[in-house]
Amino acid sequence: MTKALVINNNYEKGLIDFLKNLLENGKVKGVFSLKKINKEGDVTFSLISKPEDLDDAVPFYPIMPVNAGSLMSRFTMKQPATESIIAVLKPCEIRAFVELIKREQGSLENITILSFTCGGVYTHRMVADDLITKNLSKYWDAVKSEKILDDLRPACRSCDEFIPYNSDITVDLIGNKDIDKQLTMILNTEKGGNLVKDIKGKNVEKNLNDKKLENFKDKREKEKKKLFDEIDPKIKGLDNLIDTFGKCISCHACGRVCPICYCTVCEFESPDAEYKPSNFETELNKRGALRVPPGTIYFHLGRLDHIAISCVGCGACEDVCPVDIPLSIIFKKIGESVQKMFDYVPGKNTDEELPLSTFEKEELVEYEE
Amino acid sequence: MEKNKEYMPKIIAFLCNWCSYAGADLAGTSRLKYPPSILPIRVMCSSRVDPLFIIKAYLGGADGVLVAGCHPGDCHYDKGNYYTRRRFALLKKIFQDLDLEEDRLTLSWISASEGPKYAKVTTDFTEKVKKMGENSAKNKIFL
Amino acid sequence: MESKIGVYICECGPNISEKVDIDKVIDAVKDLEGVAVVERYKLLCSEDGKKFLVEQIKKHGLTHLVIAACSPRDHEKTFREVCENAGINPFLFQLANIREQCAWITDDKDEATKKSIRLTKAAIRRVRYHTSLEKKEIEGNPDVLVIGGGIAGIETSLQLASPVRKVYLVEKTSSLGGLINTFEKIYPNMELGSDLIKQKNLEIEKNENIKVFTETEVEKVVGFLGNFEVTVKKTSQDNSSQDFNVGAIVLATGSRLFDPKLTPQYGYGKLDNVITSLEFEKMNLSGKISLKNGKSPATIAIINCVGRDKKGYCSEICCMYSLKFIRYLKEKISNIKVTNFYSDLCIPGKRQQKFYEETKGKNIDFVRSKDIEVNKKADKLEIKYKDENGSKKNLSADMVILAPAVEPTIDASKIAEITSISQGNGGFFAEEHEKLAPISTSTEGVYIAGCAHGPKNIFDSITQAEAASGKILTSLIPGRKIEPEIKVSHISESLCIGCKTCLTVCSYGAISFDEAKKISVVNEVICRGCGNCVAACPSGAANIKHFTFNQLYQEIMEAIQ
Amino acid sequence: MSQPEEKNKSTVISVKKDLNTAIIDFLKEGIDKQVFDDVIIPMRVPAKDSFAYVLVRNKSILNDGFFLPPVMPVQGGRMVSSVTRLGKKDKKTAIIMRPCETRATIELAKLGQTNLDNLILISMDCPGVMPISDFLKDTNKQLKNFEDSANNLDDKIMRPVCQICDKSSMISGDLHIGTLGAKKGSFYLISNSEKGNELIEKMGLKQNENINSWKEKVKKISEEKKKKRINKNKELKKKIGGLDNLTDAFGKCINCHNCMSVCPVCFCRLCYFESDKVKQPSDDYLSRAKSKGSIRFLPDTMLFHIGRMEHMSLSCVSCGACEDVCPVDIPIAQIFTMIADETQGLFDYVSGRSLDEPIPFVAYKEEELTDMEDSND
Repeated sequence: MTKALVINNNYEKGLIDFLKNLLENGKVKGVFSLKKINKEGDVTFSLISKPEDLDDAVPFYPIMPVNAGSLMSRFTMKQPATESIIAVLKPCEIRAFVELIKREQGSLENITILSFTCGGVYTHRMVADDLITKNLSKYWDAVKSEKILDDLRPACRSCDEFIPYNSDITVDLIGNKDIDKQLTMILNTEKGGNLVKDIKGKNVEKNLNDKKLENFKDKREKEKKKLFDEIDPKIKGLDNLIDTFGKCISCHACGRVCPICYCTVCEFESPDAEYKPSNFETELNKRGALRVPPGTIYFHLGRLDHIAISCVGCGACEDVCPVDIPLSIIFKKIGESVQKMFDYVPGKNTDEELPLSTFEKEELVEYEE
Repeated sequence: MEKNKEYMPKIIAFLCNWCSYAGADLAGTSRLKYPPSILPIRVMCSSRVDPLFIIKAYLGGADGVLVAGCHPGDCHYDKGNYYTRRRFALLKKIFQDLDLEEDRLTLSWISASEGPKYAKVTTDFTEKVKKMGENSAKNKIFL
Repeated sequence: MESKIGVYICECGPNISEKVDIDKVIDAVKDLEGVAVVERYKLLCSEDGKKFLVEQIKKHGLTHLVIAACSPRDHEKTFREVCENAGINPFLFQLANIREQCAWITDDKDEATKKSIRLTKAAIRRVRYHTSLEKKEIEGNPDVLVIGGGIAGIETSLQLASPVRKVYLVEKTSSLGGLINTFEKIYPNMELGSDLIKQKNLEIEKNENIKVFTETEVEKVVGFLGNFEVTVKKTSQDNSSQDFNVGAIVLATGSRLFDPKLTPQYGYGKLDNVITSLEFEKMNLSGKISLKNGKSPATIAIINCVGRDKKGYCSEICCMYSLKFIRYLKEKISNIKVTNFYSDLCIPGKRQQKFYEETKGKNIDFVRSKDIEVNKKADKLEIKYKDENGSKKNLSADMVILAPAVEPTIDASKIAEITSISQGNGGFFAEEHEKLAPISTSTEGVYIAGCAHGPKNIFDSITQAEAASGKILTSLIPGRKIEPEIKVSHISESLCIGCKTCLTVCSYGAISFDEAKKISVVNEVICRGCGNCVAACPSGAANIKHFTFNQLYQEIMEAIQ
Repeated sequence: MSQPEEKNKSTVISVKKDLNTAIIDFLKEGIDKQVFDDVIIPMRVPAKDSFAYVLVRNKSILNDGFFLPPVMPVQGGRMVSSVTRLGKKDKKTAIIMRPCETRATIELAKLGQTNLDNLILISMDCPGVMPISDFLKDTNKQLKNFEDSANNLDDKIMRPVCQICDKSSMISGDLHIGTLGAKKGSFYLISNSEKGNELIEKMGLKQNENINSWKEKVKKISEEKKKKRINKNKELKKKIGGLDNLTDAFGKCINCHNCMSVCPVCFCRLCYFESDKVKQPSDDYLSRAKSKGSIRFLPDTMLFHIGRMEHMSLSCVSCGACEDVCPVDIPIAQIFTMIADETQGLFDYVSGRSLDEPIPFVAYKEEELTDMEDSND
């Protein structure tokens, strides 16, 4: 059993009050959370220092404008947080942040992570069409009753890593019928425990509801299998791959929003990737014709090679794809496959080495001739 | 293509300077016979082989790609080939998962004294690739 | 400037000309972009050939040179020198290997010619993207770091130290001498071990060019032959560390004994009076060979080859020191009965046989045996074994001395890691070549001496120490310049995002991190040019000279065209 | 609005089957007569769910050419840059692109990103394109819709920025396929350069045909669109004018910078707004949050968009690529069109109109813009 604090208040209101309290008492100097930023109700990730500004915070709002792992990286890459900060992050955002930290792109110093069992998020399409608010009650009903909604992003519908790793405080949401009246915060670490010390509420020993979460996981896994099975014929063999990626417009938006794609300049946009006039000659003599700009399949295969090992399946790529290529499922499928090969779960452990930065002397002999 | 002549695959072979390229030289000086399908690309260490080169070669129409280096533990640069193996395995897995004729990619450790092994590996790989036929990627336009 | 590439195809006597249709090759490449001239020649590596090339380069005002001939491992250097003599940068040259790769591998002239054309075209394409590289020269540091203060380390230090060559001798324990400190006498002449060590210690002390560090370990080594930066750290007191620069390193870290507890059948660690050979040496040196109860033993069994099967090699020296033990015992305990169990008696060399003959005698049994088990029986030890014929036998003894296999010291893997060399059989440092380069390692400038290389007696250890010294004396002549690798990595400041991936995979510590700029930086003097960091870098910020992404890419694409 | 000079040649080409086939046949003939060696033309991708530019040497592949796709997956300027940035095309190449793509190509030539040697830029009367997301909903049906709309000169289904395009027949390349005002069963081929003249000559086509009917029709349409454009710009300005409104307009922005990455004239390898210069230490972000109460994170969304206006609006060709890819439907092309009209107007500059006009950034007149100076001076 883990220590937990139960506050008799609505999950969202309760959390906002809690965060306010932290700011008011100076326990933290900043809160990272989703927040409404204008009268239209547009929501973005925000850094909040004034308690009153938390009134517009919507920490559990079911959208992911950007994977906030990359935002936390941006915040801490030049300098670790100098004052105490709390960040409300989704499980895949924490995992992305951890993967970035392993690549020296950020630091957990002075940062407390608050997360939750995540029910998934809606698409940018629905954000653009202003459909989120209308769907909120349906969304929370589904979370309470461990249901999977059809209109969530495919990456979320098929996500079985909805319980956060490395969170100091985890809010119990999925399968918790009482969230409208009760905010339950599981205190996973001492850091988390220290923050809630003077907070009014009931101190209990409690775990997440394993049975309900398992039930939920089953459903998610089934959905994942379904989506994986559906994607399979679309990506098997070069011809199918060309069909699937044929409509790609080479905007590289997938890479741009991918939290694991952290390079200053993507190798596929670097001078090395450019074709010289003689390269076009070579290709034309060989093929008779060539799509231009060239390198569509090369880009996606190359990106798979670069990031699949660390792909956290957040789905940001698919969400921004202007031509609806089912990137998130493709990357998740290949990602899980190569991760399994190295027994690696990206973002699970901060001290686990990146598989390509280390080796075992005796391994992978089946790949040798 | 001339009549009655077998199709000769084109295989890009990344050979590390210290072991595998030397092994290839030995195969040559020993006058061992193996198919002229192998197109050697000399690198100082197999760990120089960026997986992107392999992707490029495959999409460019190479019928096979061989990566060869010193045996594990014998790397001229100490540990390079261990990284090579991981990178290669990762890419090969991706090729497996995408049904991209992963058999066109192979990894082998060939030392400077293993001329015969070099001849055998290249002969066997050529045979395997021949059976697979030409790499259709070389005719694709929408890559 | 427009490139003018000269392409020269070597007939290599009949070697290439008979197997490759050179005229076809000429036809296939003469109109390629940038090609100014294509010629064939009978033997380009000959003096005449080299002269011909220089004349051609000058006559046609060539900017680049492509030669289709033999393996670059044979003559790349030769033709680079030709370039230099003709006034073009030696790196604006590429050698297409149409001999080992084409002429010699097939009897099908047509296919050999086709492949020659591909390789020559690829070389022409590649050379167009070559850039000039400048040679670097630095003064080689003649000083030497010797790791390990046993007899091999001591001997190396004494051989090398001179007014123009400082030696840093690093020993992790508090005194020099190593295992010999525990030996009363040394076979085969049975001189006193203490005499040898005393004398050597004195020589070391007297030599002002040897700086001895005791209770010190090597923490870090980066660099190459002529220029290693070394950090050592005190294991006692304040853990203070010290940096210095040397030109070569000798690893003389010695050996230790296999732990007989891993072979429980011998009862070591469980039964009294079962001891290891080293424990026996110490007991003997202390002056009194006695049982646990203080009494003198009357019957002793020496069991050889302990752990040999587990380790997979013969430790070479145990048979001989077992004979020495018998000498000790016969000298010190009258009427002692010794049984020596062995599986193969290993007494090679010109003096050993005589030593063996002199040791044999009354009350000394040599038993070829296997499946040995030691148990307690009453107040004695009972040794069960099978003899040469496979019959089960018993023997009772007061004391059992085990001769366990010799293995590298516990820190061998750390030292291997630090100096970027590999460990071979049994974890001993691997030599570059077991016959041709037995004391060199895969890192140029790092040599092995003594038991760190494998089990050795004192004679062989000293021989190796002298050999290592010889290597260093001929390669590190004070004042002579050395040329660091030219084809090194380079990291673009504007592209690097500072993820340290390159730094993690570099075996040589050649990449450091600029904390202010948050980017990785290659130390070009230390980089060995393997290119590992380049393949590891996801954003293409790292590149390696002469094996750039573009050069290789162009070569590949032309080869499969 | 530029019109071809009198010395340039024009011809009429008859259409036997359909316009697309006529154009393909014309291109094939060009290869046969060695007027050019290669062609770049849009084609349907193998899955038939979109279009892509293909560089073609093999004539039989040319049969799949589709000169007027309903969408603009990759802006042609970007495409040409990918082919010629590192040097002129080895062989002569004819390129079929929309006018705004041709203009981007020319604009990029001024910036060293395209090399026009050996290229023959051929544009056409453009009916606009559909938003790519609309097209993808049902590609076959939408293609039909597009063709009907194009034939009827009806732009309702086209992207908003196409609906107000007054340069949809602007000739800035070498040749132009004029369908407006052409007799049924024919189209005009109008030259705009020496290269264009040479092509018409070499192809053995009749020269100096009368194109007045095309000119009149184009003039009429562009004047109508111009009016519409001015009105729309005014409406938009009212809506998004003022910092608060502008900020709200970008409220949903997720900082993906995809508008920038597909923009043909945003050619930098590394955008300033993604460079190290905009990455701050955590202290800096936190102190900004403290002084304002809270900041959106990433901050500087407006810096990016306004900065981009400063960087590229002079070269903006209003092609609409940015709006097509915005994941949250910000009317970014409309906003940038409004700004570009203002900034280009300031210098009487039309992006990509002619290679001879320098980008105002790199030129100045001694007497100009005095109304922008402090009047007390």
